[in-house]
Amino acid sequence: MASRASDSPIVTVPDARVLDVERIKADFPILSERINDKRLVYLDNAATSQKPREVINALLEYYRKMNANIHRGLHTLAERATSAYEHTRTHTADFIGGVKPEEIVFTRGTTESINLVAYTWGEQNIGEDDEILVSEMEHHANFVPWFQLAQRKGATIRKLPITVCGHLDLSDIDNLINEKTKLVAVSHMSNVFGTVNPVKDLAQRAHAAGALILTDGAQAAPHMPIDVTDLDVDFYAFSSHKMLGPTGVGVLYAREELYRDMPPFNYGGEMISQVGFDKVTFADLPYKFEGGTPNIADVIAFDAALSYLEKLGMENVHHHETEITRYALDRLSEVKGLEIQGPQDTSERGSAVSFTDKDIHPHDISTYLDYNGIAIRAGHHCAQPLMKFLGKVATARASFYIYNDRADVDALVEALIEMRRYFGV
Amino acid sequence: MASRASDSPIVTVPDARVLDVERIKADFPILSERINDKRLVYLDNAATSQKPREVINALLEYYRKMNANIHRGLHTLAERATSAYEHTRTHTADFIGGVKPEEIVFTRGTTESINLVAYTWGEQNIGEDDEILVSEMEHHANFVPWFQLAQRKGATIRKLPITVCGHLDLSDIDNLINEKTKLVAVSHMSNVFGTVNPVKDLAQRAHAAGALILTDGAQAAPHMPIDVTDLDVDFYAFSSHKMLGPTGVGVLYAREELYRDMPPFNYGGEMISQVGFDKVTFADLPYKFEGGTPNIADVIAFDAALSYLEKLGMENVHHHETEITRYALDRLSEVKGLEIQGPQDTSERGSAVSFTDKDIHPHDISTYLDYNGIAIRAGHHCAQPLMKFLGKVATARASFYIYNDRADVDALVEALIEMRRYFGV
Amino acid sequence: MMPLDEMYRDIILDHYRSPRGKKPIDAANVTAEGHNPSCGDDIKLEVEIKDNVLKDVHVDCKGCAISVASGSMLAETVKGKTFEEVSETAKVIRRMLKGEIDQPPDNIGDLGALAGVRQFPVRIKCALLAWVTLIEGLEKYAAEGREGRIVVSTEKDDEQ
Amino acid sequence: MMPLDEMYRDIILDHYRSPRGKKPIDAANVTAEGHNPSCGDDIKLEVEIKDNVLKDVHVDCKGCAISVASGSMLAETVKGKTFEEVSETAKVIRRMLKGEIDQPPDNIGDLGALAGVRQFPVRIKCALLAWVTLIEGLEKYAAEGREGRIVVSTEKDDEQ
Ligand SMILES: Cc1ncc(COP(=O)(O)O)c(C=O)c1O
Ligand SMILES: Cc1ncc(COP(=O)(O)O)c(C=O)c1O
Repeated sequence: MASRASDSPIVTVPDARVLDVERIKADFPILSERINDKRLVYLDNAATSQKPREVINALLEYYRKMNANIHRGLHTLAERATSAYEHTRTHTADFIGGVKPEEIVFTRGTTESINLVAYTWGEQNIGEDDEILVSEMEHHANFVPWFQLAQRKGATIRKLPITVCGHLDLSDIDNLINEKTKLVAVSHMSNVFGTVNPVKDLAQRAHAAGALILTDGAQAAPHMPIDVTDLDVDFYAFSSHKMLGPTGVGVLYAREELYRDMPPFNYGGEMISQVGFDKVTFADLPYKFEGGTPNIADVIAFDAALSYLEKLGMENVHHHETEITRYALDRLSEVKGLEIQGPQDTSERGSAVSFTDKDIHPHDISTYLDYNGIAIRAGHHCAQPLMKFLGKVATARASFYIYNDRADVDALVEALIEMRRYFGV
Repeated sequence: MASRASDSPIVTVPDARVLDVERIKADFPILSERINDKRLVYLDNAATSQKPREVINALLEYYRKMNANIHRGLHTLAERATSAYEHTRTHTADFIGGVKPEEIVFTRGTTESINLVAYTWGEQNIGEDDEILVSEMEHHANFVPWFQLAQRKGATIRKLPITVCGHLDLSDIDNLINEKTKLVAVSHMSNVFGTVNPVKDLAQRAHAAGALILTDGAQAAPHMPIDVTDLDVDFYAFSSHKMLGPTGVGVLYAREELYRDMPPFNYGGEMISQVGFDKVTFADLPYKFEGGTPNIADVIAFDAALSYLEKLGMENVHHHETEITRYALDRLSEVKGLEIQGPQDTSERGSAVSFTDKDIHPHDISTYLDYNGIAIRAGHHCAQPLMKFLGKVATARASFYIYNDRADVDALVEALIEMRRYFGV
Repeated sequence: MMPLDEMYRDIILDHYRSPRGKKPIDAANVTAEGHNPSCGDDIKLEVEIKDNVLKDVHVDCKGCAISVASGSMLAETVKGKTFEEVSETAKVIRRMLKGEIDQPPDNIGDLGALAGVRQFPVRIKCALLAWVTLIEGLEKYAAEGREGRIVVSTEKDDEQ
Repeated sequence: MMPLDEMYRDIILDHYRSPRGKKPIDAANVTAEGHNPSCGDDIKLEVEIKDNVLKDVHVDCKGCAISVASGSMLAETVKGKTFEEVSETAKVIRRMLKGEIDQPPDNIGDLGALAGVRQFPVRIKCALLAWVTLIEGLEKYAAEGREGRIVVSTEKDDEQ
């Protein structure tokens, strides 16, 4: 394990783009845990990331110094909590390209963010015969809400197909996005293939056809610079827990005009203006969408996660992951019997690497690796349509983040080779 | 401030029912904060409670030793997190009277719990001409979802009125609950009056008329023993953050048969069985209602909050609060110009005490008290219909919990007397 | 002076106890209602405006000392002023409350007493309520350019 | 033996590599499909049941070594047994996997090899999938008391 690092992670001096992974590792207490008496090699980052000391301390600090319900209180604690909570909103707005704070709504996660849009904008704008174009590589979070909405409304789900190389198949896109299309739902980065999709291009096509575009940024926001204005998307959703932040916090960005016209989602305290048995009116943006006591502590600690990433620099984070992914793809291709999914070119992909062994089931791979301290994921990755396309019930997936280095990849590769000996294949 | 306490809070030996408040105080780090250079007297517990060291440490422990996404993972961390998360579910089921674990669904808070019922059971079961009976003392969380549902469906909201003493007015209850009634929505304890409502009686009446009853337990669950089976309610909702637990966790209890027939709420990962472009099927209870990554860390830390309360004993908690409320009502009645809301008899009420000063606005009361280190709440308390009934725009509210003692009440009363001198009234 | 005294100056408490502008007016052509959802403050303003000049104002505020005093001072100040002058005053008050101006400027008279509120961030919106409501009402009146009663409801939590 | 070896015994790996019961049967009157939503394991069982006796079984399982081996052992074990005998075996396996029985009982033969799974809690449902599916199918068949193909789909995450 890395030695205890000084204050804050920084990039090394010689090449400003290279992360000092040794120091970063030391910022994450869990990385000194031992698993089955081995050092923890955590490669399940696409499921959730680990948290640096700064984020854990922010939680402590909140509960020790300012815990109070927000917005409603006039006392000192309530004021501290409210201002920290709203500070995170502004910070988040800056993090995704400098949008307006009131365009940021806090939810529980990407899933709730997308459901919010389906229940509000969707209920209001999707009708019979309308079409929603959903890619075949979507996580269930960006598939099932649209499938159900379409069922309720008598609308049609169209499939934006994928290729064997793990790209969107855009050959028929001019037909797929047409005058009936009301929404294009596509992920910024696939959680199975790692593919980075051409969101900006799709946004243009959607808008040209009079449709909106919702982008699932759960896998992109943690790993690369995001500018939703440049991407020109209408909705963008992501989760704190995949980007160093606490569980229980999600973000929904939407353009202000859209928010204005959308009805509220959860009704209750904080989101109203006036309430009576005869009439109810709602609060202004963004409060209209944050009914009830929000997840105050975790939103406030999410701020520390954003700061940590900014200190590293999202460009550098992206650069680091490109490097490590390149190395992983190279080394994994040496392992006999392995089939690797997704694009080979690291300029087209992020750090989630799915693979299968022709003889050994992903669950057995996962159990074997875990026995060696290596945490990966095995299963359908909440992307059953994609699995069906691949003709597989499951894959194994290793996904990398800022605290992973070549030694982690080496550990993975060596264990996979060892595994084949173990199972006698 | 209390001196540093030993390990765990316990009840003193001579009278097992009396809480050792001195030791309890020492378990709450925030209570040693100084506010405007005064000791913090925290009397805003109905808004949110403070958290004992055990709960804060549970968060630390989670992020340091087991952070992982749950249910989907086969590795050691995922297994630890999953089993801790499910352990909290079982614990919660026990805490409210020993129901089945699958009858417990985790949400963000009471507000989301009630909205979940409105969006699922409500959408499916409320039709034109149906009636929903809502009490006039409800928090907006148990009012606005029904108001909006009724608007969508053409159903009718009937008002269960209240009396000047802060009770439900049951004189016309036989008319109000009738064959058209589909749901009775009532709080177990009022967050303004403190009144404990006759939920069991109302449940019987509702069931006799073929209606269901949803009880908002946000103010009751933290303060007294709860047995939802004995109460015979169909739905029961409450929030972790008001009962020593972290923000961002709520609970919905519903009878299993009801859950079975209800459609899901948030669609996405974890809540599905099979997903394809042609068909989607859903997971079993309770997972069907927990789409997406839940608030894992906070659910797990909520377990420590339940344990803390159980160590004290909910009977003892209730007894302590009855005592302190009795003392507060007595002492506040000495203050000239004060009007106190809600029942006077502590056998009919909990520890939320609302009051107004005939000369000084609640906001000014709150600011003045805060300047003296005393945190109370001032406003409409998310209960505008109740405020309208009282003919007030706001009240001040002091609400007590396990770490409050007579010295806290004395500080409040003395400051209120001082305040009248300050404002020259 | 301790901060509490700086907010609750005598002049504020005086306006609070006997608010100005209580007398209803007949010829109002702008009616603006403001509401502060997080505190429950309610204000109703009636203005008679003619040739761009505020002839008369009636203020009815249910709220705390700060919002009532602020509304009362508004009633005292705006009468006889033009729309532009009133807008300017509102801007100055906002900047003063946000701490962008160090000293309260001389030309706003009693209103300078509101400066002490800036040490109580959550109360700033109480001090602004009357002004936000008035300006919204006047702007809407100006934009729609017609006589008659106009009702606006402002729910902005401006200072959150 | 280290825990990993206790789970992946030779006997398990043998069943995994050459699963029994692959041959389709014609006279099936119970078809039961099981699915493990969190892992993606899929199993399809076809059973010919006559006079309460399981005459023949066909197992088609797409899943991990444990679920495939468990299905394969099921195919080997249940043929010729009564409904009650099979239910009893299923119960014994469940208790063994939950650690309620210390030693695997003698009378379940190869199935005892599944005992090592109990040290891997998340894999217990893999070992149970075939059995849960079979029992649900048989119970439904018994309850509805009629001939013909019955399809049940079990999604129980029994061990969570
Ligand atoms: C009676 C009552 N119901 C519902 C709520 C809403 O709870 P939450 O904000 O945690 O969703 C509260 C607290 O604010 C309450 O006091
Ligand atoms: C691409 C993608 N979308 C959506 C989600 C759902 O995110 P959450 O579970 O945080 O709601 C995930 C992660 O599981 C994901 O990888």
